[in-house]
Amino acid sequence: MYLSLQKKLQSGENMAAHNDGVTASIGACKETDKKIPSKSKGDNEKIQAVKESGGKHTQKQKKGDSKTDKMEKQSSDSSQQKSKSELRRERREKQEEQRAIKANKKAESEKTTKKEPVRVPPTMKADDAEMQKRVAKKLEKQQIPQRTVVQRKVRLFNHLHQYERELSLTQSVPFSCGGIHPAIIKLGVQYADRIITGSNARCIALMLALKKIIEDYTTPPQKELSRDLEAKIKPHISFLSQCRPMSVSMGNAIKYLKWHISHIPREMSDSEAKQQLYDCIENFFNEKIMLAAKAISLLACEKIADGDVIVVYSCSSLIRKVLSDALAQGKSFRVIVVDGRPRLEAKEFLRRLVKDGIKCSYVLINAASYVMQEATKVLFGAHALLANGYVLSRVGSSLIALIAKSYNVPVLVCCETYKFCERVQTDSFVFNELDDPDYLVDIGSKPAYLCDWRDYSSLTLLNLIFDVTPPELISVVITELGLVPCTSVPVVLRMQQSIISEGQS
Amino acid sequence: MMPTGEIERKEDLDERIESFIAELKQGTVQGTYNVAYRTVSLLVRVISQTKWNTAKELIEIVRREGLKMMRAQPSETSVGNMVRRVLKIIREEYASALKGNSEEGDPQESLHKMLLSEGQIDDYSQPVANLKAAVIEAIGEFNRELETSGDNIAAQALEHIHSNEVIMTAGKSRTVESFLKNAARKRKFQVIVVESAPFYQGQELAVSLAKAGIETTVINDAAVFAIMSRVNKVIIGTHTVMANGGLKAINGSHAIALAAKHHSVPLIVCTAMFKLSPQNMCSYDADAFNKFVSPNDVLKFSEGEILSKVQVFNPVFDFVPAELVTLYVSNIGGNAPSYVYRLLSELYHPDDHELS
Amino acid sequence: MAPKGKGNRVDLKQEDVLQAVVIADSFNHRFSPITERKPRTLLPVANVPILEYTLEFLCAAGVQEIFIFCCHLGDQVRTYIQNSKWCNSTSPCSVSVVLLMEAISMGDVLREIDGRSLVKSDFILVSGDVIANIKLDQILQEHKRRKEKDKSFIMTMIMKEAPPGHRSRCKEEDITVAVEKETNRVLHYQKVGHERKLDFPKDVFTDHKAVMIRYDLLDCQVSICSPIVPQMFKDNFDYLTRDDFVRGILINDKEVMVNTIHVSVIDDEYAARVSNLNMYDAVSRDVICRWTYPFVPENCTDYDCISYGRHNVYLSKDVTLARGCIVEENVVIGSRTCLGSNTFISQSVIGKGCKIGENVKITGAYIWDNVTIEDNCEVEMSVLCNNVTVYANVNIQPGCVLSWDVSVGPDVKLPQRTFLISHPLEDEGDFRDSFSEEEEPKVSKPTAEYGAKSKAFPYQGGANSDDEEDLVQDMWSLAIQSDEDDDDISSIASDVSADISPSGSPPPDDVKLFYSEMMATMTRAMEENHSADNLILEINSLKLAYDIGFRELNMLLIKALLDLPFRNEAAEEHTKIMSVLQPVSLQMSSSYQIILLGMYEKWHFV
Amino acid sequence: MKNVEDIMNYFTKLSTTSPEISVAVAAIKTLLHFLEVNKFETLSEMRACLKETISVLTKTDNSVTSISSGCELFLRFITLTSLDHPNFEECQKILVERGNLFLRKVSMSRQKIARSAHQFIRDGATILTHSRSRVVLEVLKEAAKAKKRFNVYITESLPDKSGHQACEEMEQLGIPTTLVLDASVGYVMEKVDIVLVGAEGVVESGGIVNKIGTYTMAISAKAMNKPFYVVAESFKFVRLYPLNQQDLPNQFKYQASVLKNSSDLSKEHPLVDYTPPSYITLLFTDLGVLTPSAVSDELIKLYC
Repeated sequence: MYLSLQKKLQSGENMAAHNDGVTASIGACKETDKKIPSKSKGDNEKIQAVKESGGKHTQKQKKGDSKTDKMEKQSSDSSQQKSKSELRRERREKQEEQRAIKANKKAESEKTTKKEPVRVPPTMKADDAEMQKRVAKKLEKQQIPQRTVVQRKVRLFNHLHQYERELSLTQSVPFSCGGIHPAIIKLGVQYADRIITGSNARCIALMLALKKIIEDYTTPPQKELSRDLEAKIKPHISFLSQCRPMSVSMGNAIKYLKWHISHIPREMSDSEAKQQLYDCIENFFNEKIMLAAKAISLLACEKIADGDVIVVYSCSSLIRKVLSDALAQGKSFRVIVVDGRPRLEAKEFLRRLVKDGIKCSYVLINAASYVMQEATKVLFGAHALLANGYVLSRVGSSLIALIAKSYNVPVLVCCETYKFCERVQTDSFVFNELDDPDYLVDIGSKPAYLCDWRDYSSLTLLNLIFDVTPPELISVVITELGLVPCTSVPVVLRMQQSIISEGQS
Repeated sequence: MMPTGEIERKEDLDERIESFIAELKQGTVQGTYNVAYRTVSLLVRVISQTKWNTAKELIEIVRREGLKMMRAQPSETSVGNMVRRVLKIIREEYASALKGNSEEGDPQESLHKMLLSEGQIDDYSQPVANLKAAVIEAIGEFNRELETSGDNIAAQALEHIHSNEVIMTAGKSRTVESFLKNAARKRKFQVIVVESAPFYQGQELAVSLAKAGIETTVINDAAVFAIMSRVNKVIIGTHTVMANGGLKAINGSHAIALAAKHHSVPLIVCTAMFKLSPQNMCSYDADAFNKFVSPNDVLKFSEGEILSKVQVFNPVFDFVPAELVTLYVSNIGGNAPSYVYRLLSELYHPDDHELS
Repeated sequence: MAPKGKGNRVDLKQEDVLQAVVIADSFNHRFSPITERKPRTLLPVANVPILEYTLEFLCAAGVQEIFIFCCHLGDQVRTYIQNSKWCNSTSPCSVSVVLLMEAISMGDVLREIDGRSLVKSDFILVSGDVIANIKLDQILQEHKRRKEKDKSFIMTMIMKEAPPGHRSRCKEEDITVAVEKETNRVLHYQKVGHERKLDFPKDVFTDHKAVMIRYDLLDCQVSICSPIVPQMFKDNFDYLTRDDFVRGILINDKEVMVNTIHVSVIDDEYAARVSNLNMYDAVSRDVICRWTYPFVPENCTDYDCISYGRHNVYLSKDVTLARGCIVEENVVIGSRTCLGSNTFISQSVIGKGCKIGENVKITGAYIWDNVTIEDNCEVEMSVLCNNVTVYANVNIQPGCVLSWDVSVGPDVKLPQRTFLISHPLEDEGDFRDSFSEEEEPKVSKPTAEYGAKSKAFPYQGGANSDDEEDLVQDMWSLAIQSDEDDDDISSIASDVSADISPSGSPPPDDVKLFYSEMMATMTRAMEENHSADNLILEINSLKLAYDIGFRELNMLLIKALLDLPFRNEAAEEHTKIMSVLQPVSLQMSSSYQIILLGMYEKWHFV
Repeated sequence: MKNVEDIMNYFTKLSTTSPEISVAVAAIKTLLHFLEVNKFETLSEMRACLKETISVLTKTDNSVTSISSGCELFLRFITLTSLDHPNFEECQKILVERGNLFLRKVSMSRQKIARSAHQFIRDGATILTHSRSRVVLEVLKEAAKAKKRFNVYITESLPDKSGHQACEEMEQLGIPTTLVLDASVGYVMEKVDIVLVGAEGVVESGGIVNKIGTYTMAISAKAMNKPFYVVAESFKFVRLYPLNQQDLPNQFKYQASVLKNSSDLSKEHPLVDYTPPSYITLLFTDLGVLTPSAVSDELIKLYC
């Protein structure tokens, strides 16, 4: 990453962009008043990523671009040949932040400034009023309802969105044909109500929904599918991220799809194009998720020995596959399912494991250190692997890893490579997602102590969703590419990207 | 043949003890303080209501009754502590009555003594005038110490909490509660309370702190590690302090202590002296270390089939090794865990460490 | 004897002494041949007599005076109580045993109670084989409150929530109850048994609003009765069991004296009845897994202290485990028991003073006191009563019961569900055959077949039992297959791919046409504000034109209604749509209308 | 018997006839004997004689650590009990009998330790121990008597291979024991539940001086969060505060003979190493179960 940065610094015309990047990132650092150097690094990586994704869909005939820096430059100046619609939209957004832009800027610099809000994703700048206004405007324009922000925020997480629970998101969805596709609406609701959870499931659901959109899409006259379709998809995505912030897996999936859309040749007919897109969705689904899962479970099973006592935390479809495969291979082992309040996903997980005929014990996370001393391995899935080797996963995973470490029990993380991402993060504050605090209130049959917590002005409830586990607590990451230490995530990323670019050229 | 009055009193006493035992078994006695307090008051009754002539007999009686109570719920160590403490008081009073001088001298074994081969008194058989009165009086003093211990600890709050700190605590310990509230009267700070499922005392504490106007945030147990990086101090209560400086504290404390260590956040334990136990329980699997209650809180009984296939555990306590503890704040001041052994030697007589 | 335990439990003291009646006899022979030697209430669960649990439970619930009624082998119960802690001066509540040799049903007992007028106020009626840790006090208060409200209220039944397929649900105790939602009043009570069909009197639904029919309840034979209950038993002699009584009350409901019974459903606490062997198994497991806390082995038995270890292993202090013997999980081992090396034990209870040899494999077995098992035996899911001897190389298959003093082996294999007794069966099969657990061919086998040194005779119960198979099946809880739908990725995917529109498959062409037409008409109707009946006419004509069946019409109408708002802009239009379309829907069959409105509402609040 | 031979003979006789008593005790016995048989006029004279006797004893090829600790203690004992009695005869007599009393106490100490220590051994535990220590054996014996089923890894502990002997002794006690290489400590550590070692001397810091290899074991135990327990009688407390290995006096590290006739010590193998207190979880002594810091406390009480 550093290397690429250096290159960028040399590459003249990107200078401006880069500087903006730094300033922005520092701006972002203000709210989490720490680790400016590391963060800014992270942000730059983000810039790079974003520019690429931007670059990708703006250029057409330049095959095999992606992250190689040479391509970078070409991508940036490739914004001349842009469809009118594209330009118009840009200009509108440009006006919104007029003061931010010097009067005489070249197209690419405009482009970069246009990307400015995205550098530090707005989801992480909830405390920046101006930014929020911008986002709001954008949403309005796309006719996307906005969620009401909780009136009492958790101080530590002011920079993140904290929403009220709403009985219906879609209430305010306008019923115009131009609006959101019903499939997406449904999906959005399912996300918001946590009917669909788990990054795999969410990603798959998203792909299917997008497929539906593509099905129902017809290119308007004198427009190009490659441009217009993408424009069509944009509001849907932002709607979904309104319902629930996007998971890394979804982000990657969308990136992937967009890339393919933007690479559909002009002359290709709709039906062909659609078919092609279906295929690539299929591929993504099969290769990145299904096959990957197979490969991972193969690798993981080798690591499961007879007589093992395996501690698993929370709920992961991947881990389930691994365990049931191991059982199918005739391995004899025992599983201790550790669960965390308030959602108790692992209860469902437990049911499935029992159904698969695996011998299980079940405890809450408080008792983890009691059961850990009989454990021989810890196994959990990840929400994402960050470029600095930290593992973003369900909140509590880090605690389990820590306890495991203290009893020197090896910790194995299973994660498909499509969940790797360039973001870096060293604590659970910078980026995270806040769940509805009211879930903490319900404590089963007991009289709820917190039922009227809103009456006490000095009382706040915090219901985190993710946390990051530092690499030193994790023995190995099992990916479809093999067993890797989590410090070598960037390597994998780089490799993947090169593969992609080969694949597409 | 005892006079009927004797019998009456005896029965009444036995009844009280029995019912206390029953309550211990059903775990209806809330909080270690109450357990300790009731034990002491029962022992006072034992001393006053039973018939004995010499200190030796008395010690025997107290030990016997004490054992009964201790057996009822071995995990309630404070019962045992109190019994030992009372025994110690008896010995002291006896010694002072005998020697005339108040202090019996350090009863602990020591090389020094071995060399000088001067044994401390070990026959308690001589009859001593008005020993009963003396003992009861001494115990009364001790009782006062018990009652005030909480406040004494709270009084030290300001030495440990400074303004704008972020403090994490777990469970609901009366000591910690008053400690924090006391500090809040002078200083402004933020408290993060771990709810500590499945008993949720944490939530209870949070509400009471919020009522006291302390800025409180409730987190679930899983989020401990995530939040720890922003915490300046972890202040927890405990159930027992082991002889080796280890802790027996509410379920989940070990994880918290580890997280604190990992982020090198100091871990301060508020404990009254009566929680010090001469026992050396150094693992979860030691008998009578932990208490396991009905798994119903973890997994509802109505969950159905899976129950028959799944083992569910619901331990109440957690063991925190001494090396994770930074400081003990007791009613006689702050101590490092490595110093616990000394405190013990002051509290209990070595012969009483093993009562059975 | 005056009730003890003044001073200490003032808190629990009501205006008068709280009494409980324990029926220490089940009046059936579920447990024979075992119960021929010892009454059921004294059979050990996790090495503690069942009665002990019952008493502990009552005493913990603040009961101060307990009457134990027993007939079959009642003297044993009496002697047991006399030598137990319940009779020494320190016992917190007074326990008195009443022998009723002639009683043949619970009804008799209650009549007796009435005769002696033992109960003064509300009392707790418990059967002697209940194991529970219910906190009765708030239920009692509720009971009292209710009583103040209506005088006719006479009884609270306590039931436990346990969904079908739950381990501790036993077949013949299966019940359905109909309760009034807010008052929890019982309207109908019926044993399901094995008939597939249940019928409820109509008035259950007509007379009361909001009735719940619950099949997820476990009647744990604990009930709080007002003093009139015994009298009522006296009044009508046909009441044999409590169920008769309940049914009687419910039937009498419509007559002059209206008595009401309420149910209070417990969720947190545990309660179950050892009503037969499979319940015995289930309850034992629950006790070992600590569901009955605080009444768990190391708490119940005083003075021989038990240590609780990982995986629910309870070892008495003076147990001898040879090296290399594995005690896996959910095991209770009584004092003075010795286990040989390489012996494997799991899911079992082993009594006091047993001798287990080497290389023995014991799973899911209940082995009582002073049992000897020699080397290389295998015992699976069986009950071995006191003083049983199993010589070397015996394999005991699931479901066997070896009654008192039986000895088998060496070198034999007992087939599944063999029931053995130590003495040839003398004929006093009075009413055993009508109840007893097992069906064996009535041919008496030569004792030699149980091994050279054996002292065992087959026990022949009458062949009645309705569906023995699954009884024995879950008697030893073999292979319970959990069948709940789980939605893993694939299913999610599928349900995502399902469209939001109600019709899954694309309808045939003319239907499509019709639909678009209808859509057009409706939109037009709305824009130009046609009156509803015009619209109806138009739609009807369309219907005829395309000859659309009524069902499709309704379906399409609904679809249209749902789609309509998409097609026009402002949100406040639905009300209008509704207003216009209400009549339309009226014109449909009521059921469809309901669906339509329902869906409309639902969709509105998605 | 002023002369050196007699002393040596008596000492060697002791350690040969009754191998179960530890060297320190033997030393003390010798000194006491020495007191009994000899006549002194003044205290100072007696001291002087004792001093030289001690120096003689330390010349023997036994572990100097324990000998010196024992003697140290004895001297202290004399100073403490040196009562200004008119005629010195009396005084000496008293000394002797007090001394015997002390010895009696000492002889009981091992059982005492065993009783307090075996509660730390759980049923089914795996124990790693180092070299051969009589006290450790005692503890294990006690545990085995309490029907605890545990198994032991023991290092052969070069150079004198004392591990082999210990291994046999334990096998005789019916404790399943595995002999492992000194170098394989790290390897077995993950299988081990607790580490249990004896000590030749317990120093003022609360650390211990013990057979070479103990330090390694302590470090790897620390690395894997395994409890590291030390078993030592209180007469092994030495008045010494080593900072590190190098700071440990040479006569502790090398046998007297070696010291005498080796030219370059750096070529020689040291026999003991010093384990700092930070690696020690607890010490089981006849004064009770102590934390390292409690040890220094004891010594302070004794010598200051």
